[in-house]
Amino acid sequence: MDSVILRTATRYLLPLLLLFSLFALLRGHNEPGGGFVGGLVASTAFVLYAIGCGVKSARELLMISPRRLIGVGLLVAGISGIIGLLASGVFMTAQWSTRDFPVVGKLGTPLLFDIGVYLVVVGVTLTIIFALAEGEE
Amino acid sequence: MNVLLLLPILIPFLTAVSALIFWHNRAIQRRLNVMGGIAHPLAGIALLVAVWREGIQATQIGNWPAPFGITVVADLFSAIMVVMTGLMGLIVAVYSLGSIDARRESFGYYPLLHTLLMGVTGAFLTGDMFNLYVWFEVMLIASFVLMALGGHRQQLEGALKYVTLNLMSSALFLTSVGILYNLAGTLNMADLSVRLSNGAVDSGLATVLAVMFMVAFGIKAGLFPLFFWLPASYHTPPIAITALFSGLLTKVGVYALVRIFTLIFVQDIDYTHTLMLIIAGFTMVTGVLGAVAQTEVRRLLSFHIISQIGYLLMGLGLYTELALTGTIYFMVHVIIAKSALFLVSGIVQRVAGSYDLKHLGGLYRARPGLALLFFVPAMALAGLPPLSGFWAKLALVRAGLETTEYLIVAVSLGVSMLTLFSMTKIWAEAFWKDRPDPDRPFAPLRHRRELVVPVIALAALSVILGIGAEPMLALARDAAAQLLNPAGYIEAVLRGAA
Amino acid sequence: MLDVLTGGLMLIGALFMLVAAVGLLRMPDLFLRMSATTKAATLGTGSILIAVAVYFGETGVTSRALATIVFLLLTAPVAAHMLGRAGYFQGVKLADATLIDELAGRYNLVTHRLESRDIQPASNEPAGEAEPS
Amino acid sequence: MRLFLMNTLLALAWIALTGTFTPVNFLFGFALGFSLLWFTQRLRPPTNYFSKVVQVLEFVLFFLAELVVANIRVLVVVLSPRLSISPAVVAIPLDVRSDTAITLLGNLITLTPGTLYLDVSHDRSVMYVHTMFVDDLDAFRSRIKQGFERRVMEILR
Amino acid sequence: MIGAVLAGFIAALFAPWIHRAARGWAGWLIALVPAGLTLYFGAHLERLAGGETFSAVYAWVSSLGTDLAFRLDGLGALFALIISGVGALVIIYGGGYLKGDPQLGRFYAYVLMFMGAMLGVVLADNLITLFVFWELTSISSYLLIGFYHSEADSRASALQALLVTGTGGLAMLAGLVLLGQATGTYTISEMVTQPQAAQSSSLYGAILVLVLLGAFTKSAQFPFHFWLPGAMAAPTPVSAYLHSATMVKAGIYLLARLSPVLGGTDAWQISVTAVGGVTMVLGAYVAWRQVDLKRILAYSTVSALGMLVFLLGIGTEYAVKAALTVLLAHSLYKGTLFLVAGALDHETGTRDVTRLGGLWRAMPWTGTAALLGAASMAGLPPLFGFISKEVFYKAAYDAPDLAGPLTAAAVTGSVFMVTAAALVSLKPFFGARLETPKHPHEAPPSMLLGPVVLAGLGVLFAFVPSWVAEYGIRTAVEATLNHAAEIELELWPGLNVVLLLSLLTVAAGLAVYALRVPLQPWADRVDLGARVGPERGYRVLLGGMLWTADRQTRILQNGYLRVYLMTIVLTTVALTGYTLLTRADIEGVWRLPDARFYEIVVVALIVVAAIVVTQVQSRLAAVLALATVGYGVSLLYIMFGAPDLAMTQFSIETLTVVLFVLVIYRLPRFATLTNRAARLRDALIAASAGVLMTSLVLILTADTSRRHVTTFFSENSVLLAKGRNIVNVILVDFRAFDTLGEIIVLSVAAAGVYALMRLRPERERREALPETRATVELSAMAEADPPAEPQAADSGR
Amino acid sequence: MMSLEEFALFVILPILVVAAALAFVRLLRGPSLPDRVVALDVMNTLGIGIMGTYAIATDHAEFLDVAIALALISFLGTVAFAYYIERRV
Amino acid sequence: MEVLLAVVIGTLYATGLYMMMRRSIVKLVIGLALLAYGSNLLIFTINGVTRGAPPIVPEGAVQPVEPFADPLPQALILTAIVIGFGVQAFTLVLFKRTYQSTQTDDLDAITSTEQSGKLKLPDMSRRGS
Ligand code: NA
Ligand code: NA
Repeated sequence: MDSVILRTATRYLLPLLLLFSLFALLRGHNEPGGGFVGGLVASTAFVLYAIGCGVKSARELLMISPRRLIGVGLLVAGISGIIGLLASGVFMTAQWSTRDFPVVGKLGTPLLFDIGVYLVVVGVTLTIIFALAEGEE
Repeated sequence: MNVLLLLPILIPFLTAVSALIFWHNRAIQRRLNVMGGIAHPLAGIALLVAVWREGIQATQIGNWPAPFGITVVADLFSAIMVVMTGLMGLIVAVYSLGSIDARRESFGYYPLLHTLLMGVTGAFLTGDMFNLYVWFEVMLIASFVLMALGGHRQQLEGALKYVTLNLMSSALFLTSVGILYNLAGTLNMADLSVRLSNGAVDSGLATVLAVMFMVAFGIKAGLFPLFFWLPASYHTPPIAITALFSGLLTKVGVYALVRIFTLIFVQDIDYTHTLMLIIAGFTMVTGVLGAVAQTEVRRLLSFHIISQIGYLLMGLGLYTELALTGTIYFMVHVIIAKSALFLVSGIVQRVAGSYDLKHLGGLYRARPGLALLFFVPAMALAGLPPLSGFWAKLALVRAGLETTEYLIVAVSLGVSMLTLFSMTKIWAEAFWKDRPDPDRPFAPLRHRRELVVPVIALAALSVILGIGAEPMLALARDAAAQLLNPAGYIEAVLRGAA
Repeated sequence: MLDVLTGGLMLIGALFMLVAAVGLLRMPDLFLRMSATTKAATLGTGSILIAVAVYFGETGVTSRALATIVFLLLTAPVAAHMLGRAGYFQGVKLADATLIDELAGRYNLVTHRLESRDIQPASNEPAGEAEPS
Repeated sequence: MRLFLMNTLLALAWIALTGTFTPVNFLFGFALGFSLLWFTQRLRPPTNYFSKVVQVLEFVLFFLAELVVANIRVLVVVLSPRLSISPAVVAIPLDVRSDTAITLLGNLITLTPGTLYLDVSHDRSVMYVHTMFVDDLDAFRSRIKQGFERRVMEILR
Repeated sequence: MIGAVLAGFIAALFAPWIHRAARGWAGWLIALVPAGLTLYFGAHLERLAGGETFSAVYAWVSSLGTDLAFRLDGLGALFALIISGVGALVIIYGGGYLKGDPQLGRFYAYVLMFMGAMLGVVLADNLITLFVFWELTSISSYLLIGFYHSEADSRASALQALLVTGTGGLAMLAGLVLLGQATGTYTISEMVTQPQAAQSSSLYGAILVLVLLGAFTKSAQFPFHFWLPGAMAAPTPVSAYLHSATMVKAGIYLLARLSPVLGGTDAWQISVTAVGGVTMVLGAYVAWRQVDLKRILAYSTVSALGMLVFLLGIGTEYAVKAALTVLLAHSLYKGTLFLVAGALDHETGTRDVTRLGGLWRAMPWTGTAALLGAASMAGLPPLFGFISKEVFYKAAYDAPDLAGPLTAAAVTGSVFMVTAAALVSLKPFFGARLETPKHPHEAPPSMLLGPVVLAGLGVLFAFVPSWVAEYGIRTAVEATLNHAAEIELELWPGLNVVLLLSLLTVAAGLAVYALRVPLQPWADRVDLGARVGPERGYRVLLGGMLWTADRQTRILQNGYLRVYLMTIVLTTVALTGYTLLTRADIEGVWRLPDARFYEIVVVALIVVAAIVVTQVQSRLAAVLALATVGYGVSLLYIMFGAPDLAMTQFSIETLTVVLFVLVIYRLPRFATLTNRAARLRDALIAASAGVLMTSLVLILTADTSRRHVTTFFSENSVLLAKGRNIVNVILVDFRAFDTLGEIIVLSVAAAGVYALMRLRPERERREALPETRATVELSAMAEADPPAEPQAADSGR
Repeated sequence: MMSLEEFALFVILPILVVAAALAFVRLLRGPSLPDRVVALDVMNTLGIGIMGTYAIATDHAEFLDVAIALALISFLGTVAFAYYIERRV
Repeated sequence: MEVLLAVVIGTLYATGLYMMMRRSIVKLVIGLALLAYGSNLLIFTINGVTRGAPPIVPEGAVQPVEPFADPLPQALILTAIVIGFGVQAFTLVLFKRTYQSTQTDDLDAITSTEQSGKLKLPDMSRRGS
């Protein structure tokens, strides 16, 4: 689609959306948000970009294939659980840092898990939408 | 012990994830498939041994005490089902190596296969109602994709119905779980058992809810009159997938029924379990008549799945130790026999070019080995002694006669006759009859090792399970005893709780 | 005092949004409807968000409210533009009162490219079937 | 240098979003911003922020005033028993060419009195605007060009 | 003893291999197994006669009360000897009969398997074990009847036999289980010691009926006899072995075995005697009117089986003695005659008696055996058949009740048996020489051994009646009756009524033989069996079942998704609704809403939007209305304290809209396809479900004091799980396992979408429709070239 | 005298939901698809306002976060709709 | 309030099921979506609606202020929504592909996997408009 202002707006919106998505992800443990919404906002950014500038550009921007992103996300989530298993003998037992960090609070495996969720959601949404958009040539 | 409970879930998970990451490399995926396929049943067996030796095993995910966190728990019944899942997984994983085309392999067949196994295993091991819903969904979505994978028209048409009707079931399941939480204030199955038995919950409403669950799981299990999705779809995907589905999916529905109707909803047995017997009878009869009416092997076998679900439900409806023993043993038996039959029919199709009895024939003379591989599980399915199906049938019949439920016994015996009839129909048409088109030669069987070894293994299991029925029956009896006396389960789960 | 400010901002916002909705209902064609709503809705939402900022008086809330306003200012016109284009291609009728349509006939219906001068005599006919209402 | 500025701005935006002004949070925001900039580096056309601050502020005030006026006007029209409107779609020749300028202009037009940016021609020589009230087409054109395009050109120069 | 039973099965495993290795000698070699068994059982006779029994118990499926319990007593030994002895002869015979047949190896295997199963039946001391072997005989029989599997007739006959005996078998299974329940044991030898346990049980009637069903079907009793003539589709040695000498006698064995437990009652005597009597007369009557040698023999077998049942029904000590004597005699002469028939068929190419004549010269040995066998069958002295006929008549004549009619029935049956015997022996070998399809020669030695030995035994036994009585019959009778008995057999009992009856029988039988041609049309008129007979009943039942199956499946599995949905909805509503009305307390549920204005508006918006969705004609408008519903629901979440939920719902909603738009803009627009009545019907059904759910909600919200686990979450969210947003803490920590499953679902869904979009069947990809291809996609505008995707390599495996 | 929270609940919210209802009427009436999408867009914007108001009414700033998410994401919905309306023509 | 919500829930179930029982593929999938809303809202409603009190612990506190909404049903619904989304996305694409493959969106015409051709429903008509 040949729309100057969509394309331009998208370029400015993209960082903003990504920033917000990370914000939602990191803060989710304490306020509304979390990996799922964060991931959706992040994918929104890329989908908008795909509509404005084409799927190919969006794929290039993303750099990693969305499908691989799914695998990585699942692995991250799985590892967060396995860390608990190794550390305490029970799967998914949370392991926490001893000190606080801003926004996030304490760092721990639940956050890692949420990051996994985030990555999966981005990967899933983009896999689906890109596949649909690229349609059936 | 913890690890033993989780390994059967984590192994297929890690297999699937690794395969997903190596999406582009079929060779690695095939290797992962075999490795995961072998590791899964081994983990299951380790778990079964642990449960057998040390009693019911339970662990709390995230170390949150029950009933607040999610419990993973294995009693003998769960552990048996986990072993069966692993076994079927391995069998199908190997069979797939020789029967799934390269294109499906490139599009995530192996990750999907192992995700399905993960979902099924999760469903067998979870001790939490909502978590059960989640695993059901994992299993369902994987099955949706597997069913549609390849995109052939028949597959899509079948999948359309399969998906829609299963989603109905999911919606009802979800609704029921929500109501359950409302009624009992907890989702932990052991805790639910306690709270429903100590009068904390209105028993009338609990019965209403029990019926809703019966319908929800009934759809998944393929009960009358809710089974439509099954004959509409099971014959459409590649046979390895059909075999896996037939072996596992409806059984998860039955598992769930057995679980909740022994552990949780036992406050109005006269009503709920009688209802179940009625449904069981209709399920058996309509299923087997459906099978009788078919001329396509896969469809015929699919209808049989329904019929056999009726037997499984019969044991639950009778609700005695012997009856549940029968159900558990029947489950193990039918998973093996039915999958074997599907896999054999896949070989038949590869050799003779069709699944349709009208176009088949002459295999008895030309491929006697194949005939034997069909005949053994077919007769097992028909309940011919001393194969596995007979003992299953005998246990149920005895249980039925002991509880003076003569009608259901009569029905079950009649249905077993019709089962025999339809098995001999395949035998007579595909094997005995001359080939209708003698000019078309039989094709040589390629990938013989991958295809035949799994079938031989299943047929052998069926024979072993029949002639050497006692160990499995004893195990099933102990499992049934655990089911009928949930105190042990409750104790194992809530042990750590206040 | 702050309460009055908050309340006033909310009220203004709500009223503008109501106006936007009324405009949406009353205006005779798509473009006029959008014309009415983009502004009123943006301003209305903006006031309410400022009211939120004032009410809570926290840095975090204020900055988020402002960020949202900026975002709305950035996106509302884009959305209107997109819908307007779509309307043109769909052959949405302009209100009878419309004096002139200088855009008519300047979209290439195949490439969807917009020209700076007329490329075809006909006013814009939809290329395909229109969605029945 | 420009990147550093952007990065700092993003770090500040992060602080604003989170509402926690601590050095650690700033560093964290900076790190986040850095990765985002690195991530999005191929998108950015050159702009010059620093010298424009004053113009921008002036512009913002102008715009807010327009926004309020516009809304009141719309309010009046919408609520009047008879819709006293005289709409038109007007082609306006453009002098600005850059994406940013066109976008800014378009957004401004849409958000202000009775006007709606519709599209810009492929060769960027003509912008099409819908307006609710028009008596004199040329006057309208020049108002757009003088009121909006000029200011946009100024701040983006 | 288990070795004796298993020997057959083990030998069966190796038989095809031996056949391949030993070629023409395989039959002789393999026959060593049954021959050895014959010796083995024979070696026990002495001690059995001395009153010993031999038993062995091996634990098997103890959970179901089934042990491999075997017991060799007189009754078992009599059967076991017949089974192994005839088995050996039949295997040797089969080697000649099926010489050159590629399936000969399988034949040996099946026959050996059958023999093992049959030995299992007669030696088992456990009811369930007995049943296991019983069913194995059925399935061996199925495989053997269908031996000539290319013929549709063979297949149909095999199925018929299987269905009839199988159904009876299943009834019997139920009967045996009930019997076990009534007596508290499955061990036969224990059960026999306490006959009153079964007979005084309230289940006795059911047990009797069910067990008799099993026995009668297996032993081809009227009205289940029809499968047996059909079974003649099997190779003749099979007919001789299974369908004459052994398998069909399993029912007799069972009746004999259980007669102490179940017998002696009026119900037993009446039903068993009546069925046996009818079968005996009917079988013999039909027999002489056949033209196929094998069918004549088959019907005469039916008659003989009837005779046995008849005797066991009478149930006196003498009748039991008679039954076992007849049984032995029948096995010898009928085995002979079947093997002779096979030899005739083999040598001449036909079994049609009307085409056989004057073969004595060509086949003298065969003819001799035939004559001896037939004479025995006709009950002529000095053959063992004569002795058995005498005791048979005497048993009927001495019956405690209704001796007259019983004797008349016995004589009537026997008359036709004489005719049949004449038909199979005199007609083929004497009279004018008729042309046959093949030029006849004497049968090879392998095929002569069987008939000659069996016929010879028929002669031999007649001359050592007391030896047979002592070592064969007496121990068997004692075992049957479970008490000591005195048994005497004599070749010449002296002139008495019975002998007169015998003479009369032979004369009448031969008269019918002589007059058979003129009698035939007259006989045809009497013959109801062909028109309304049970075989017809079987066909009607089978056909009806198939019709029902087809009809039922067509109606249930009709292919219409909406009907499926409707059925499921109705089932749910009916079951839940009924339960709700009958089981739940629904007092105090209906109450007035306590709502705020804005809540009412939002609710109204959702309701209207949902209804709009169902009514709107435009698909995209429906999607928009659906989105409105979604946004409305999100607002409800906001209003009731669920920001995370609202956030998720909003985001999902938007994404769903995008997906809908991406997907459905190509689908055709809505059309109204169902008529008004159908829409109304569906609306009512749907509304009933809606009402149900509404009622449930009202009932369940009447009391909301049931939170139980929540407190834990709110108390520990911050302290232990270190997060303030409890919902999120639940999602990533307390119940993270759910979330793990959730992201797996998402991942799989994505993989599925990807595969659906990219993986197409070859044909479809080539035939992609022009309009499909022409559609502009997102990527089109970005001049997209297809992104790097895995090569969907079609290496075709 | 009404508190600010009550004012938000019983004055502002009703105005906003009524506005939403009006927008919904447009959604129903169309006539063109873009008209309906505009209506939905307005409803989204109203949703942001409602959430802001609700945040004040309940003194929970958390609802603002929902509003932000809605603003960010609903834009995508409108754009996608517009894009596909144009494409399918 | 529960009374009104009960009506909404009933409506969602009813309209969802009604849509599913139509003959159009698109209506089917829309019906599924409505059904999902219904079940989510049902769980939400029956487990106690609390006006405007999210289960979030205020900063510095250890426990949420009573009354607060029950967080567990919310978490459950959230999971269910997300799962539902995944499933729905797949379903949509599946249905689209089915349409492309069969060239019809009339579900009554999609019966080839079952031997049913001969059974005609009383309310079947040829395609209308
Ligand atoms: Na199954
Ligand atoms: Na299934």
